[in-house]
Amino acid sequence: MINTNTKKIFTSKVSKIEKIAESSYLIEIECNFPLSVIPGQFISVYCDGLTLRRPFSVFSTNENKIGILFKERGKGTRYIKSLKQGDFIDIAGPFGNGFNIKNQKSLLIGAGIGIAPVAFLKSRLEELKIPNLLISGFLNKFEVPKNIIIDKICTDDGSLGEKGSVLNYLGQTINEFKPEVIYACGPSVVLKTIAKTGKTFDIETQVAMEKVMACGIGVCRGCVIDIRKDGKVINAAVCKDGPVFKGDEVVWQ
Amino acid sequence: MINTNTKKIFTSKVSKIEKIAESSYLIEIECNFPLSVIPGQFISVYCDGLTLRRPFSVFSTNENKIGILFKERGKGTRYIKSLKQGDFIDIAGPFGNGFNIKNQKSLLIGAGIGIAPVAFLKSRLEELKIPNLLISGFLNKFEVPKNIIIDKICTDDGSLGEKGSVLNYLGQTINEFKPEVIYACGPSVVLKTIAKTGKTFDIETQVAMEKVMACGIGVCRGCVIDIRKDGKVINAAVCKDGPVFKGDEVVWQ
Amino acid sequence: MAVTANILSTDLNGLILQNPIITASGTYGYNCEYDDFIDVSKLGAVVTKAISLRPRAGNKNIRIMETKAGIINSIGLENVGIEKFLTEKLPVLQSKHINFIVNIAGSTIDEYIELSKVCEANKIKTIELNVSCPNVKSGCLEFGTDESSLYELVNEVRKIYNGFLIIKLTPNVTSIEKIGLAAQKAGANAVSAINTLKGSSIKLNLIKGKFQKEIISGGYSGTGIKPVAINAVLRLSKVLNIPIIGIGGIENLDDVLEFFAAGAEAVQIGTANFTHPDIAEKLLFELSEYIKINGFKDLDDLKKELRA
Amino acid sequence: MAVTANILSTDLNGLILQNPIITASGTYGYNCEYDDFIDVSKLGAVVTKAISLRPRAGNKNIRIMETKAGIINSIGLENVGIEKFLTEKLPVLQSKHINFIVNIAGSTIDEYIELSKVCEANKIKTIELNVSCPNVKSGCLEFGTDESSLYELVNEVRKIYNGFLIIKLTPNVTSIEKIGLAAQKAGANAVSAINTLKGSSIKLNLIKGKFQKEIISGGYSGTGIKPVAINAVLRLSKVLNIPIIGIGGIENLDDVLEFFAAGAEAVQIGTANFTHPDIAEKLLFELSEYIKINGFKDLDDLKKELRA
Ligand SMILES: Cc1cc2nc3c(=O)[nH]c(=O)nc-3n(C[C@H](O)[C@H](O)[C@H](O)COP(=O)(O)OP(=O)(O)OC[C@H]3O[C@@H](n4cnc5c(N)ncnc54)[C@H](O)[C@@H]3O)c2cc1C
Ligand SMILES: Cc1cc2nc3c(=O)[nH]c(=O)nc-3n(C[C@H](O)[C@H](O)[C@H](O)COP(=O)(O)OP(=O)(O)OC[C@H]3O[C@@H](n4cnc5c(N)ncnc54)[C@H](O)[C@@H]3O)c2cc1C
Ligand SMILES: Cc1cc2nc3c(=O)[nH]c(=O)nc-3n(C[C@H](O)[C@H](O)[C@H](O)COP(=O)(O)O)c2cc1C
Ligand SMILES: Cc1cc2nc3c(=O)[nH]c(=O)nc-3n(C[C@H](O)[C@H](O)[C@H](O)COP(=O)(O)O)c2cc1C
Ligand code: FES
Ligand code: FES
Repeated sequence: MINTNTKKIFTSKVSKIEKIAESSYLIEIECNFPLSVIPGQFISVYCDGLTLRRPFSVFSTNENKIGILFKERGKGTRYIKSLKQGDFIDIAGPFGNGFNIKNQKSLLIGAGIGIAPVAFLKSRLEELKIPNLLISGFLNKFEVPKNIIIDKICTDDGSLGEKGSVLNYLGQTINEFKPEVIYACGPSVVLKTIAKTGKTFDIETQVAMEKVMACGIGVCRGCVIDIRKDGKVINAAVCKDGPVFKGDEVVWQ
Repeated sequence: MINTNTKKIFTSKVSKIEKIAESSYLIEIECNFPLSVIPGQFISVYCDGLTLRRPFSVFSTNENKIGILFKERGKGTRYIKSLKQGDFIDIAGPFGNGFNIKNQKSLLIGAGIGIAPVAFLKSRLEELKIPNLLISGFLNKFEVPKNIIIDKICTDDGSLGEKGSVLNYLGQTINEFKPEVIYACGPSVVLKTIAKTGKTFDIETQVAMEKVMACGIGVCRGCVIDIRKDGKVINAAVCKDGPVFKGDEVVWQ
Repeated sequence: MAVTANILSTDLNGLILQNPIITASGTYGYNCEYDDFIDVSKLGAVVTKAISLRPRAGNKNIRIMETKAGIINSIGLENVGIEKFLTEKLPVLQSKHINFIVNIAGSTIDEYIELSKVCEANKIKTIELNVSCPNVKSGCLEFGTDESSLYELVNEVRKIYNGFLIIKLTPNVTSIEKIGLAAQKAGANAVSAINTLKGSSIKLNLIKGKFQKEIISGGYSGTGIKPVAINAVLRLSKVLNIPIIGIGGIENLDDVLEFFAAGAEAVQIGTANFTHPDIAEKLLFELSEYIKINGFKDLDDLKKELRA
Repeated sequence: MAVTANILSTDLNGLILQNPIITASGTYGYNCEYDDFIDVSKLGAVVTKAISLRPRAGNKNIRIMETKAGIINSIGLENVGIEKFLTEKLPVLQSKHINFIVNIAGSTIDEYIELSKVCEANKIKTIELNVSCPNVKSGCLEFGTDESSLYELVNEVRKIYNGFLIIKLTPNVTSIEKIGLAAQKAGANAVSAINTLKGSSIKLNLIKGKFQKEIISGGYSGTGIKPVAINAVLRLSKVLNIPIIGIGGIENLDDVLEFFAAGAEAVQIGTANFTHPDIAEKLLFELSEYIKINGFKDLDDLKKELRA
């Protein structure tokens, strides 16, 4: 599925920006054309004064609006946070390969702000009536975004849901829910464990990776990771060949 | 007269910002200590993201507030314009040598935004009960700042006051008002003519010069102009030795 | 049929471009990768990613880091190699009528010779030699940092290659004039300047008393290098007779005009393509509007006034 | 009486500074010009404006132009000359107990020798040689761009001057390592890096079909040169045994730490003094707080962790 508009860059209006958790925000942007996006794909935002655009997973699309969730980290996200309803924002995309949606019992895992693409995926699976379970981990209850349907929440400090990392509940959840495919997004260390666990249980894993990006379209070769394909280790661009990869193809550091 | 506070740099609150003419603004800043400034002295403003501070003549001081008038030109003045009441602003100063106030009949000339230091001087002369006349020239009526008492206004297009440049009325004004000293601020070409005219009429002129500044305190030698002193041409720093110079000492380009 | 004169037409001493806006090597892929954003065939030219004899996998470490005024890259010349370029990339360039310049990189003179032969045999009309590659023989010094190595290199390539030959100069030298003169003497048709500056950046993250460190050493590009690039073009234009293509930190039309004023005949846009993927076409449009609105006859007239 | 250990104490191979924050030549005047903003005597040291044998009036053209990531200056070494320095400036430094380093500049080796003699005679404990000055003899090449000229220069100065001798390296060279090694071999006690990059900028203003142009060519400084400076320090620290003082684009504590991580033992603040005239004292305070809050023993401990 690709953008039905011919150009993948446009300046659009912010239709909504709201705080959804501790230093996390939802921003919705108007798109004056229908935009079809696969969960796992991302858009990149021009942040005033910065050389590199900032990539964010698409969190929602509806009625010509596109939404992303972002956590405040540095200059770029502070800039986006400073925007107000009606302000203009320069976005490009959607880019990359999203999750390869299977008609199979699906376990979705989001760690921290990694919730964004899997929450989007969940809504797509619901539309497709594919049975699924979304489990998500956060530092504490303040980090848990509001208005997102999460089936099972873990917090490191136990202030909401189960206490501990999502990884602590991975084996148990697999045993109970018996997924046929696992989709995940979060820090690399978490994804690595998920990929290994998937392998142990012989379940396909799809992981959405992150890497600092320059071009976002595969030309600069700035965001490559090692991928094992047909027995050979090759470079794959997270922006173009990913960000979603099969967990067992990634050569984990 | 120097700043009675020990440090010449402080972050303070904007107490007022208002548009006073076409793309010209008055900004007033709170100073939590008494500040004595001589008209012609300037302060420098840190503008977010820019390497060089921007110098502005002091326009007013009252009750621990300092005011400047500025015309929007580039990034720096656009930044200052973006400030709102209650925002913080980083200012340093006052710097330089102001007008050397004489107890003599004074003609004050301000061209464009050059009105700022001479309007301030006028208020000081009024306090000192020194007879004075302020004549000021602008492009058109929209450029004339409101709420400033100007004795005679000229506009290039004649849309307010006399038609033409202040320079057109210089000889006439001198003949009628018979000043003993002339204080002026404005573009270099205007100041040059005023200095020459002063010489012709044998009247002392004091001109407030402008030059791109880096340090603002005489150390970088970035803002020097040629000055004739005791028959020799030497470098003078506009920021430290000026910005006010005697018109007949400046080696005009 | 009415013929509209192309006011942006750019004559680089024989190489005629439809306009002076070129996209720089390493920032634009091989052919039409930016088709999602602009009509690539409208550009003066696209310079391909540096192509080596054999495919290269590039560096393992951190490859991109942003700094306050640009980025540092350490891609390590990852590319598909000349063979794949010819079979997979070149046909697209041709079928889409994209004006292109092939940027080539070797680690020995022989490799450059081999690459030039292939380009000549495949009727590639314009090549740009990336000479910021370590010269394996001379103990890792780059070709572009030593007059005599550069002279030898260009001279050898010139013997084989009859097309338009551009040498891309590195700023990491004591005298860019000497290197430029060596290129000219050896038969280059034009120089492009500048390639990236040597730069490094270290990101520190203190976690429980220990620093997590990310270090990158590589090529510095973007707005922060523009003063160095303008300086290089000014200096080169005083000593060279061949045209100069200006590169370095161009982000807007003012920057383009600044390069023309310094003596550049055309410009290349690099890092700014990442920031604004449609910038090249935008500049094209703005330049043409600027000429019309301000009453210049054409680009040459504008350049003349800029240098008056 | 309780003795408080100075956690910022910095040992530059014999030269002990009370802390590693130094203000760079040309940006801080001669002595206490920044007293209006900070207590200058608290600094590790103040480097004076470059001082030449005779007073110099400097350049006539535009002297300062701002760019997106710094400034370009073409001051032309305007200074009061060594005599006036000794009679008017030195006594203030001494009476105010300001730690200082005298930056000297000549256009021939003889001038440097003469200046060094005067410094030695006047018991000036530390000098920094500005070697980015054109060497009149060698046809305008700068001393600092040629290993053998630099070796000769430093060697001659070393014979005469017994104090702490710092050589300030220019980045406008093909190999800063070679120049640094020449300085070390000739007896320098430390190097400081970097001086300004060569840069130019052109401001255009179109008025009635004609361009008003402001051109500056000079030294580029500020945040835009930091990647080049970090690169230089990293490279120098791999080959030198003498301490390196890092300079270039430092604006905040992160920048200072980055230079330490790259291998610098102390740092100089230049252009940032213009932006924030109280920055040097602020950095001093922040550095000391950083060490305490994060549980490091002292500056040396912090540096060790930064380089681990
Ligand atoms: C495919 C992809 C999808 C992402 N989706 C989301 C999301 O849905 N929500 C969210 O909050 N974050 C997401 N991120 C991370 C997000 O891009 C960074 O948080 C953001 O770029 C930080 O920018 P900053 O200027 O605020 O912080 P900075 O201080 O500049 O950087 C903080 C960290 O952010 C990362 N980062 C910085 N620049 C880039 C860049 N150009 N490209 C990629 N990473 C960068 C680096 O890890 C860096 O250390 C995603 C990243 C990728 C690659
Ligand atoms: C002593 C002095 C007093 C001044 N008083 C006033 C005043 O009261 N009101 C007012 O509106 N303007 C005043 N100016 C001019 C004011 O400093 C400039 O308009 C301002 O710096 C423009 O900054 P910018 O970023 O908006 O514009 P830019 O686009 O950066 O520059 C526009 C022009 O402003 C001037 N300028 C830019 N940077 C500096 C700098 N660091 N130092 C000096 N000039 C610079 C240059 O002429 C430049 O071409 C004064 C200047 C000086 C030197
Ligand atoms: C990611 C990246 C990759 C590059 N790869 C090449 C290359 O393969 N060959 C080359 O000659 N220059 C290469 N360059 C240099 C650019 O073509 C250009 O000379 C430089 O970036 C300066 O221009 P800019 O500031 O506009 O980016 C690369 C630059 C970047 C940022
Ligand atoms: C206005 C100005 C004047 C300078 N004068 C000198 C000088 O006289 N001697 C010298 O060795 N360096 C001089 N420098 C270079 C600085 O000391 C410093 O090496 C350079 O600016 C890089 O540091 P920065 O980026 O922190 O400014 C000067 C720099 C500036 C900006
Ligand atoms: S960001 Fe350029 S290849 Fe992925
Ligand atoms: S601005 Fe530095 S001397 Fe005037």
